[in-house]
Amino acid sequence: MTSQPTGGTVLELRGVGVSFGGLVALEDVSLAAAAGTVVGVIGPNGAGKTTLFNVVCGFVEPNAGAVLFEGSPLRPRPHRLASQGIARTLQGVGLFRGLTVLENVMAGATHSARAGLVSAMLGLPRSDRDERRLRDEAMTLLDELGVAEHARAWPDTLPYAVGKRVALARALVARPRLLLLDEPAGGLGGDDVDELAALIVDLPARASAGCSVMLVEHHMDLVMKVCDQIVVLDFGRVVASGTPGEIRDNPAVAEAYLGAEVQS
Amino acid sequence: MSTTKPAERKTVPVQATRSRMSRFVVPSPLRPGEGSTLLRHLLWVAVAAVVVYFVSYGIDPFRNYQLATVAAYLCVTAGLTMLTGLNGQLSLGHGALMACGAYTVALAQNEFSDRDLFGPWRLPISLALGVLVAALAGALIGVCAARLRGPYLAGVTLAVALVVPAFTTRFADLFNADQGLSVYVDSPPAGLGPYFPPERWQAWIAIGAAMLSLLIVANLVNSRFGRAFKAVRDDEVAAKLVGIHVARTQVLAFVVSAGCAGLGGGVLAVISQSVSPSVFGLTLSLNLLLAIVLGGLGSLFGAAWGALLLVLLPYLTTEVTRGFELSPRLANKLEGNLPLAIFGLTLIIVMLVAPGGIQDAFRALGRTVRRRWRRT
Amino acid sequence: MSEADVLVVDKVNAGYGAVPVLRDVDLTVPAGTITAVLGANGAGKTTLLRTITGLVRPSGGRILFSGADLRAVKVEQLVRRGIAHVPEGRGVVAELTVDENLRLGGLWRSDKADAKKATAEVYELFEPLARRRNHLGHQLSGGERQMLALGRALVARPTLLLLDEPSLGLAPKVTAQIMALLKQLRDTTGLTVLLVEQNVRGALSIADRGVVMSLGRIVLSADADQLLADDRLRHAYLGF
Amino acid sequence: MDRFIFLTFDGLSRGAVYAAFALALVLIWRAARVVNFAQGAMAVVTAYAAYTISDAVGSYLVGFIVALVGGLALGALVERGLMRFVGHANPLNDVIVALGLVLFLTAVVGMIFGGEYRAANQPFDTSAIEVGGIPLMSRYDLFIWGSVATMVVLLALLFTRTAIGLRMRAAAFAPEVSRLLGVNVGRMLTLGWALAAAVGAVAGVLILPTELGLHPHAMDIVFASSFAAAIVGGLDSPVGAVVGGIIVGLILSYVSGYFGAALTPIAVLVVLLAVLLLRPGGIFSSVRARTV
Amino acid sequence: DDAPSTGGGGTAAAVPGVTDTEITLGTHMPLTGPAAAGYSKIAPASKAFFDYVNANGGVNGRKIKYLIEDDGYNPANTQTVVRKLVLEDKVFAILNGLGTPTHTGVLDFLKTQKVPDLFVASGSRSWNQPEKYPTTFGYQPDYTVEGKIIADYVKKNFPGKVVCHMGQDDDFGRDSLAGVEQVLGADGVKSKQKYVTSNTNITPQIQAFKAAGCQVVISATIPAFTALSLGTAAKLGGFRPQWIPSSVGADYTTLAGLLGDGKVLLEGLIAPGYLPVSTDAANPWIQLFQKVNKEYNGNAPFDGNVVFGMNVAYLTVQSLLKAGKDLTRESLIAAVESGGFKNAAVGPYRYSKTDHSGIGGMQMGKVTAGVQAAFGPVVQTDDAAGPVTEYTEAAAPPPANGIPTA
Ligand SMILES: Nc1ncnc2c1ncn2[C@@H]1O[C@H](COP(=O)(O)OP(=O)(O)OP(=O)(O)O)[C@@H](O)[C@H]1O
Ligand SMILES: Nc1ncnc2c1ncn2[C@@H]1O[C@H](COP(=O)(O)OP(=O)(O)OP(=O)(O)O)[C@@H](O)[C@H]1O
Ligand SMILES: CC(C)C[C@H](N)C(=O)O
Ligand SMILES: [Mg+2]
Ligand SMILES: [Mg+2]
Repeated sequence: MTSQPTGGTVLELRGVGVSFGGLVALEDVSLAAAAGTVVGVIGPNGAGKTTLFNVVCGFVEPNAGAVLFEGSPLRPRPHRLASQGIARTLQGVGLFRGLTVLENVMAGATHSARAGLVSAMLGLPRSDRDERRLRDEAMTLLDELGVAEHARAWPDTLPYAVGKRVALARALVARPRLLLLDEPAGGLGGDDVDELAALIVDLPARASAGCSVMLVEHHMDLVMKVCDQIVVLDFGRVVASGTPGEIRDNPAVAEAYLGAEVQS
Repeated sequence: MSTTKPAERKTVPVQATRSRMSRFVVPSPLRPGEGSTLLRHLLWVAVAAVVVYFVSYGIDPFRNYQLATVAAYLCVTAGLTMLTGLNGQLSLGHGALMACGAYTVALAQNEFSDRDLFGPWRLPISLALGVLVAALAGALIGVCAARLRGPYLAGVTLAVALVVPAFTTRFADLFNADQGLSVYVDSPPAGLGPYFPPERWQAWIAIGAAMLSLLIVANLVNSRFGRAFKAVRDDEVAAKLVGIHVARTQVLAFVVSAGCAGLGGGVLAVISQSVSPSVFGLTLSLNLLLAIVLGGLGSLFGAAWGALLLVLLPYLTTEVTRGFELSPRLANKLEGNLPLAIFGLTLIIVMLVAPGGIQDAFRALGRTVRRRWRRT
Repeated sequence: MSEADVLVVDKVNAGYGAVPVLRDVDLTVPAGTITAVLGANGAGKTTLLRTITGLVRPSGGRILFSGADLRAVKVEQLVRRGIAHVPEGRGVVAELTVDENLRLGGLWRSDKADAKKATAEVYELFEPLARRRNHLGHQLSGGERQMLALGRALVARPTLLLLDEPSLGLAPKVTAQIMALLKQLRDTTGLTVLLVEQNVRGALSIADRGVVMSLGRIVLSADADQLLADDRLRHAYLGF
Repeated sequence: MDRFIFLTFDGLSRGAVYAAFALALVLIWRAARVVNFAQGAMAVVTAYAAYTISDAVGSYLVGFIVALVGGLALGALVERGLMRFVGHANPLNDVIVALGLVLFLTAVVGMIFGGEYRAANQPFDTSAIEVGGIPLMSRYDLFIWGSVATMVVLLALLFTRTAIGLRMRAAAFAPEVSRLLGVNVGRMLTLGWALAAAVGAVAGVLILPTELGLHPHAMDIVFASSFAAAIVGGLDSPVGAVVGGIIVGLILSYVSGYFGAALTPIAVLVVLLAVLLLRPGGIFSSVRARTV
Repeated sequence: DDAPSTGGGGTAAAVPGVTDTEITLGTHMPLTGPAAAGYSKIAPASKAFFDYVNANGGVNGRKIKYLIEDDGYNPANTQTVVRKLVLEDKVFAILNGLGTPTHTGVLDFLKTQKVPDLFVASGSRSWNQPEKYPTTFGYQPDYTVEGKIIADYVKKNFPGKVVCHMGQDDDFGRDSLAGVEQVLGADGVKSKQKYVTSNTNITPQIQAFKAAGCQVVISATIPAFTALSLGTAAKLGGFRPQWIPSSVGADYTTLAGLLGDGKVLLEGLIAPGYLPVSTDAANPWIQLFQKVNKEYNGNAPFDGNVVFGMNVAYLTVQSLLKAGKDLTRESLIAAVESGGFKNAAVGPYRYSKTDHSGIGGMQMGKVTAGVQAAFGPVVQTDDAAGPVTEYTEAAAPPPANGIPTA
């Protein structure tokens, strides 16, 4: 069921266009992300990066084009995404305030929960077993990301970096084959960014939950370090795409996005 | 240049603060290595049942009636606190859902007794039907509610609360309009003896129903569905992304809490042996809301406090004012109004001093006491 | 502490409820300088800014602005005294339009013409905002909101600007632009800036001084050049 | 046809009444993000004050002014003395305190004035002007419409054109940011409550002559219908309150006229659902919020 | 502690609510809430009259203690307060509980507890079911009887006029209409309109009357809606039919208060009554009640509700006296069933073993120059097909000291 397509294209966008009222947010965007790679999407503010993610997730209905996931057309509906094999983190932290860290991560595994309504209402052993399994999976992941000690804490009390990791754990526990990260390094300090970079680079190769990654980020160090391929958006259009090296040397990108004095 | 020693850098920089904080963190309902949810909750129920059994022998019939009323409300507040507290959906129309249960029970009881059907199972079957009908109505409202938020949901459910009299008038042949129906209720089983007060029997029925409702809500809250309820309340976008169908979850919460309301309404019909539309008006719906917020929103203990308050507060305010000797002129003006004023004032004061409700206040008190205890 | 110190934080302690966060924080900010406040997540940087503007009540210590104790000043009075605070996390009023948000920044000012001019400057600076004048705050992208929050503070023409991670979510080019602007404002108008940043290098490149916080204390305070130049210090305190 | 025309005009004049009161609800929602369940009870209090004084003085105008000023004062008092201290452990606390206030105010009014209905006099002739034998609107109805229109225009101007309006809106949405921008949030809240209560009080004295009369519960039903009207129109929009008021007024009139008064609550529910399922934020709701 | 909670009677010592020195009675009334207007004055008036009797020696040496519970006209509250009165306060009897929906809910309870349930304040026919509810008794003429009496009057005095009916959309309106149609025939009523108390816009209904050309409108309306009907009609191009409201909504003092300046509209209003009109200062009963009102009721505004409450108390004292010194619940019920009471009521009480309905006769009254006064004969009828006949027995004045005798 979760056979890992090797080598193929995990996500493909064909001529996607989005407009809000009169405002064109995306125009004829086509791109392909190879399985087992990390693809970065960069571009000026308001270029349409988040909107691109929203199209893939079904939060925004494109008015043109198609989205293909693992070769077949995707009619994205946000709540079906997880079971289709796509997970996403949000800008900021986006944890459920009223759930503990552990519960947050367990919630991430919702689509693999099997206990039915009746067994849940009656508190039958079937439901308990299911819960125990989810809890174990969640604990394992928290442990892998080094935040297991916070399992019983409330999200509001977490240091920011820990919160971001928990959010990542919540996305990973669903065992996605494609992970969309929206500004994962936003607000993180230097060390934390490095650790995050290491983590992301590892994701495609991970034994337990190997997946392809697509990320939007303004933190150029991170992008350059982790991405196999980079797509640059400006005014809703793809203006460049290539390896980190190619992008860095692309004068148009430097002009529109990086600015005169390139931050390394 | 100042020269403090550089702090050790770790992923978790504020370790000291953190661990102190985590002491206040209420343990997640899922403790590692615990046993069966059902057994644990059944144990609670059994303890409560035994306590109530003895209590019901120790008090007079009127107190038993009050106990039964509390239990009937508890059926409803348990479901409502789940809906409003845990799932974030405000309902001002649960009185109407209680009416669904109550009228179904009334019609079923009368019909069954006319035809002499089902023997000792008559009441459970009627109540089950009441739950079913209320749950169906809840599903209908829930489907609409799932699209609405905040005051818009409040407005629609308020409108729901107001349609009960219209329905009973429109279908007067069935529901007998304002006058309502009387409900056939079997007398207590002969085995309990000839002088067994019916109020005590009613209290048992009501407590049984309340325990059932609490058991189911508690189980549900502790399951993945409970997690989904809270997730939807906290962040709909994130909830969708983890694979929760937001609308369906909201409808589910509505249906379950409507079922609880149906049960409560049915029990109320049984203990008062009558149903009429004005019982289930807006006042009742608002009172239910008062109960769960005053008790402590989102907590089943809070729901219990709330149900208790709903019965005791009006009673006590009246008793208190009864103590005053008033001249006839003053009595004409104050009688009735004085208890209401005190009731209103009490609500306000409780909300001001315990914004998290009674349960929360007790929890805070418990913490303080424990801290003091440790210190000495 | 000298005449020229526009802001003095003196032995300030603060926290949330029973949880202490700031412990005996001492900080002086000379007028017309940029001070970068650095430190890991959770070190208390945001709390420091919030304490200065009175959003968090200090449990001890003094905060002096141009010699006056800020603890006696109401939050809503600060902007009139020349203090602007851009809070963490895009403090945009999401239900108001871009234009209204900017107007809000200049509301307190009596010089309406200048407020208009300042608004125009902001639109010039952040060109994406100019295209979205009548869009509601919540329609904006993350970076656009950040621009709006910053722009709104600039409309107020403050003398002391407290910025909490202004580069968060902004494209590198815009970040550089903002840093350059801060520098320019300091040089031309004598603006004083207290800048909390994760983008350490960017911040230090324009700052006069760098202050490093850890566990709610200020553990290092040095000239920015020195911090950038001294590898040992940088490694120990800033981790790069 | 005659009946239809008559019912339409009847609905319009009732609509004015709901619009007037819905305006107060919209105002408080915009200023403080609460649905003020105590609005009706507060309007009753000011109405008693207004009628007592206008009876004593013998001038309608004086009563009107008393209501207006009393509303301002009562609104400010409720905010300063009560709502300000309500904790926000959850968003329902406001509602519960408002409900407590309703009980308290009605009880106190009942103690002072008794539960009897009192006649509410009006300044104008209430006889309907007849056109072709069909009674259409009375001069008093026109007076109500005029007052409502004036209030809508003034409020719209206040909110969209003035700095105070901008401050009030900002304070309601983002109190902390507003304070940093120099907005005195506390004062804005007080002002919002005072204005809303004043509008409610004026609506109250306008409405009462068309109702059963003045008694402690005189505004209960009006509150429910007006709440529906405000929701239909969209709680954020003064114009929405008027349109919502008209819709609810017309529905009530047509349904009572053609199908019987008992069915009106069902009709209101149906209309609410019909409108809100299409536009979950009311007819005049603004753009849907971007959530991601 | 397994003793029965019921106090079904037996020896005098075991009678709940009765001691050698005291009789405890209880009632449920809307003292607060939308329905309280007017009705909240009834129970205090009764209490005042009891106090008057108590001050004059009580009933067979026992003082009457009257416990008034507020139910806000909400049947759920009625359930609670009546149980409290019976189970906790151990009242001897429930007296004059007000309202059809409220009181209907407690009938079964009162029956199982065998509590005398006297003189329910509502004109529903439910109270008159001696087989089903042997302890419950009505008081005022039921709405069907009243409808018949009004219709009979209309038939005789407004022949050929277009008659219409306005009714509250519950059994008040329904029973009234049934009575009217009983006399006038189903097609004798041209337009039938209904209103609900939760919708104060009755313009559509009044317009329908106008369109139908109604000349006489019989209405089963509570006072607020009587006033509203008159006011609304006047606004619709001076539509002035002859209004004949039920006695429930026809008290002049109340209506005049509701209409304010518009009270001129009451001129010519005709309505039946079963008690003397409160403004009829010449009536010796009114004089008595006014005196009691002044001395024991804080001189509350004197209207029909006060008269109603006082006369209920009077009737209660009569019943208690009749039940004798050896007061039990059975003896009280037997006393009421023995019937033959005479007091302020203009018509006869119909109480017997087989009839638990109350007053059977009414007299028309009319407002002239701002004074409501009774006129014409007292008539009586039943709630079935029986004819409307004249009741000829002359009214008796109260005893000189105002204290009832058996
Ligand atoms: N729901 C919406 N309604 C109106 N405009 C929108 C909406 N969503 C996005 N936009 C506009 O579309 C453009 C693209 O937005 P998007 O959030 O995709 O940008 P982004 O590339 O993620 O920018 P950033 O880097 O600042 O986060 C922006 O100009 C934004 O204002
Ligand atoms: N509202 C709050 N309630 C309780 N604790 C808080 C609150 N806000 C912050 N804290 C805690 O105070 C400490 C300092 O937080 P602060 O936000 O000031 O750090 P920071 O240096 O700004 O971090 P970051 O770089 O993540 O923004 C942290 O441990 C945090 O968890
Ligand atoms: C209170 C009564 C006199 C009238 C009322 N409509 C009822 O039947 O309940
Ligand atoms: Mg974005
Ligand atoms: Mg911070």
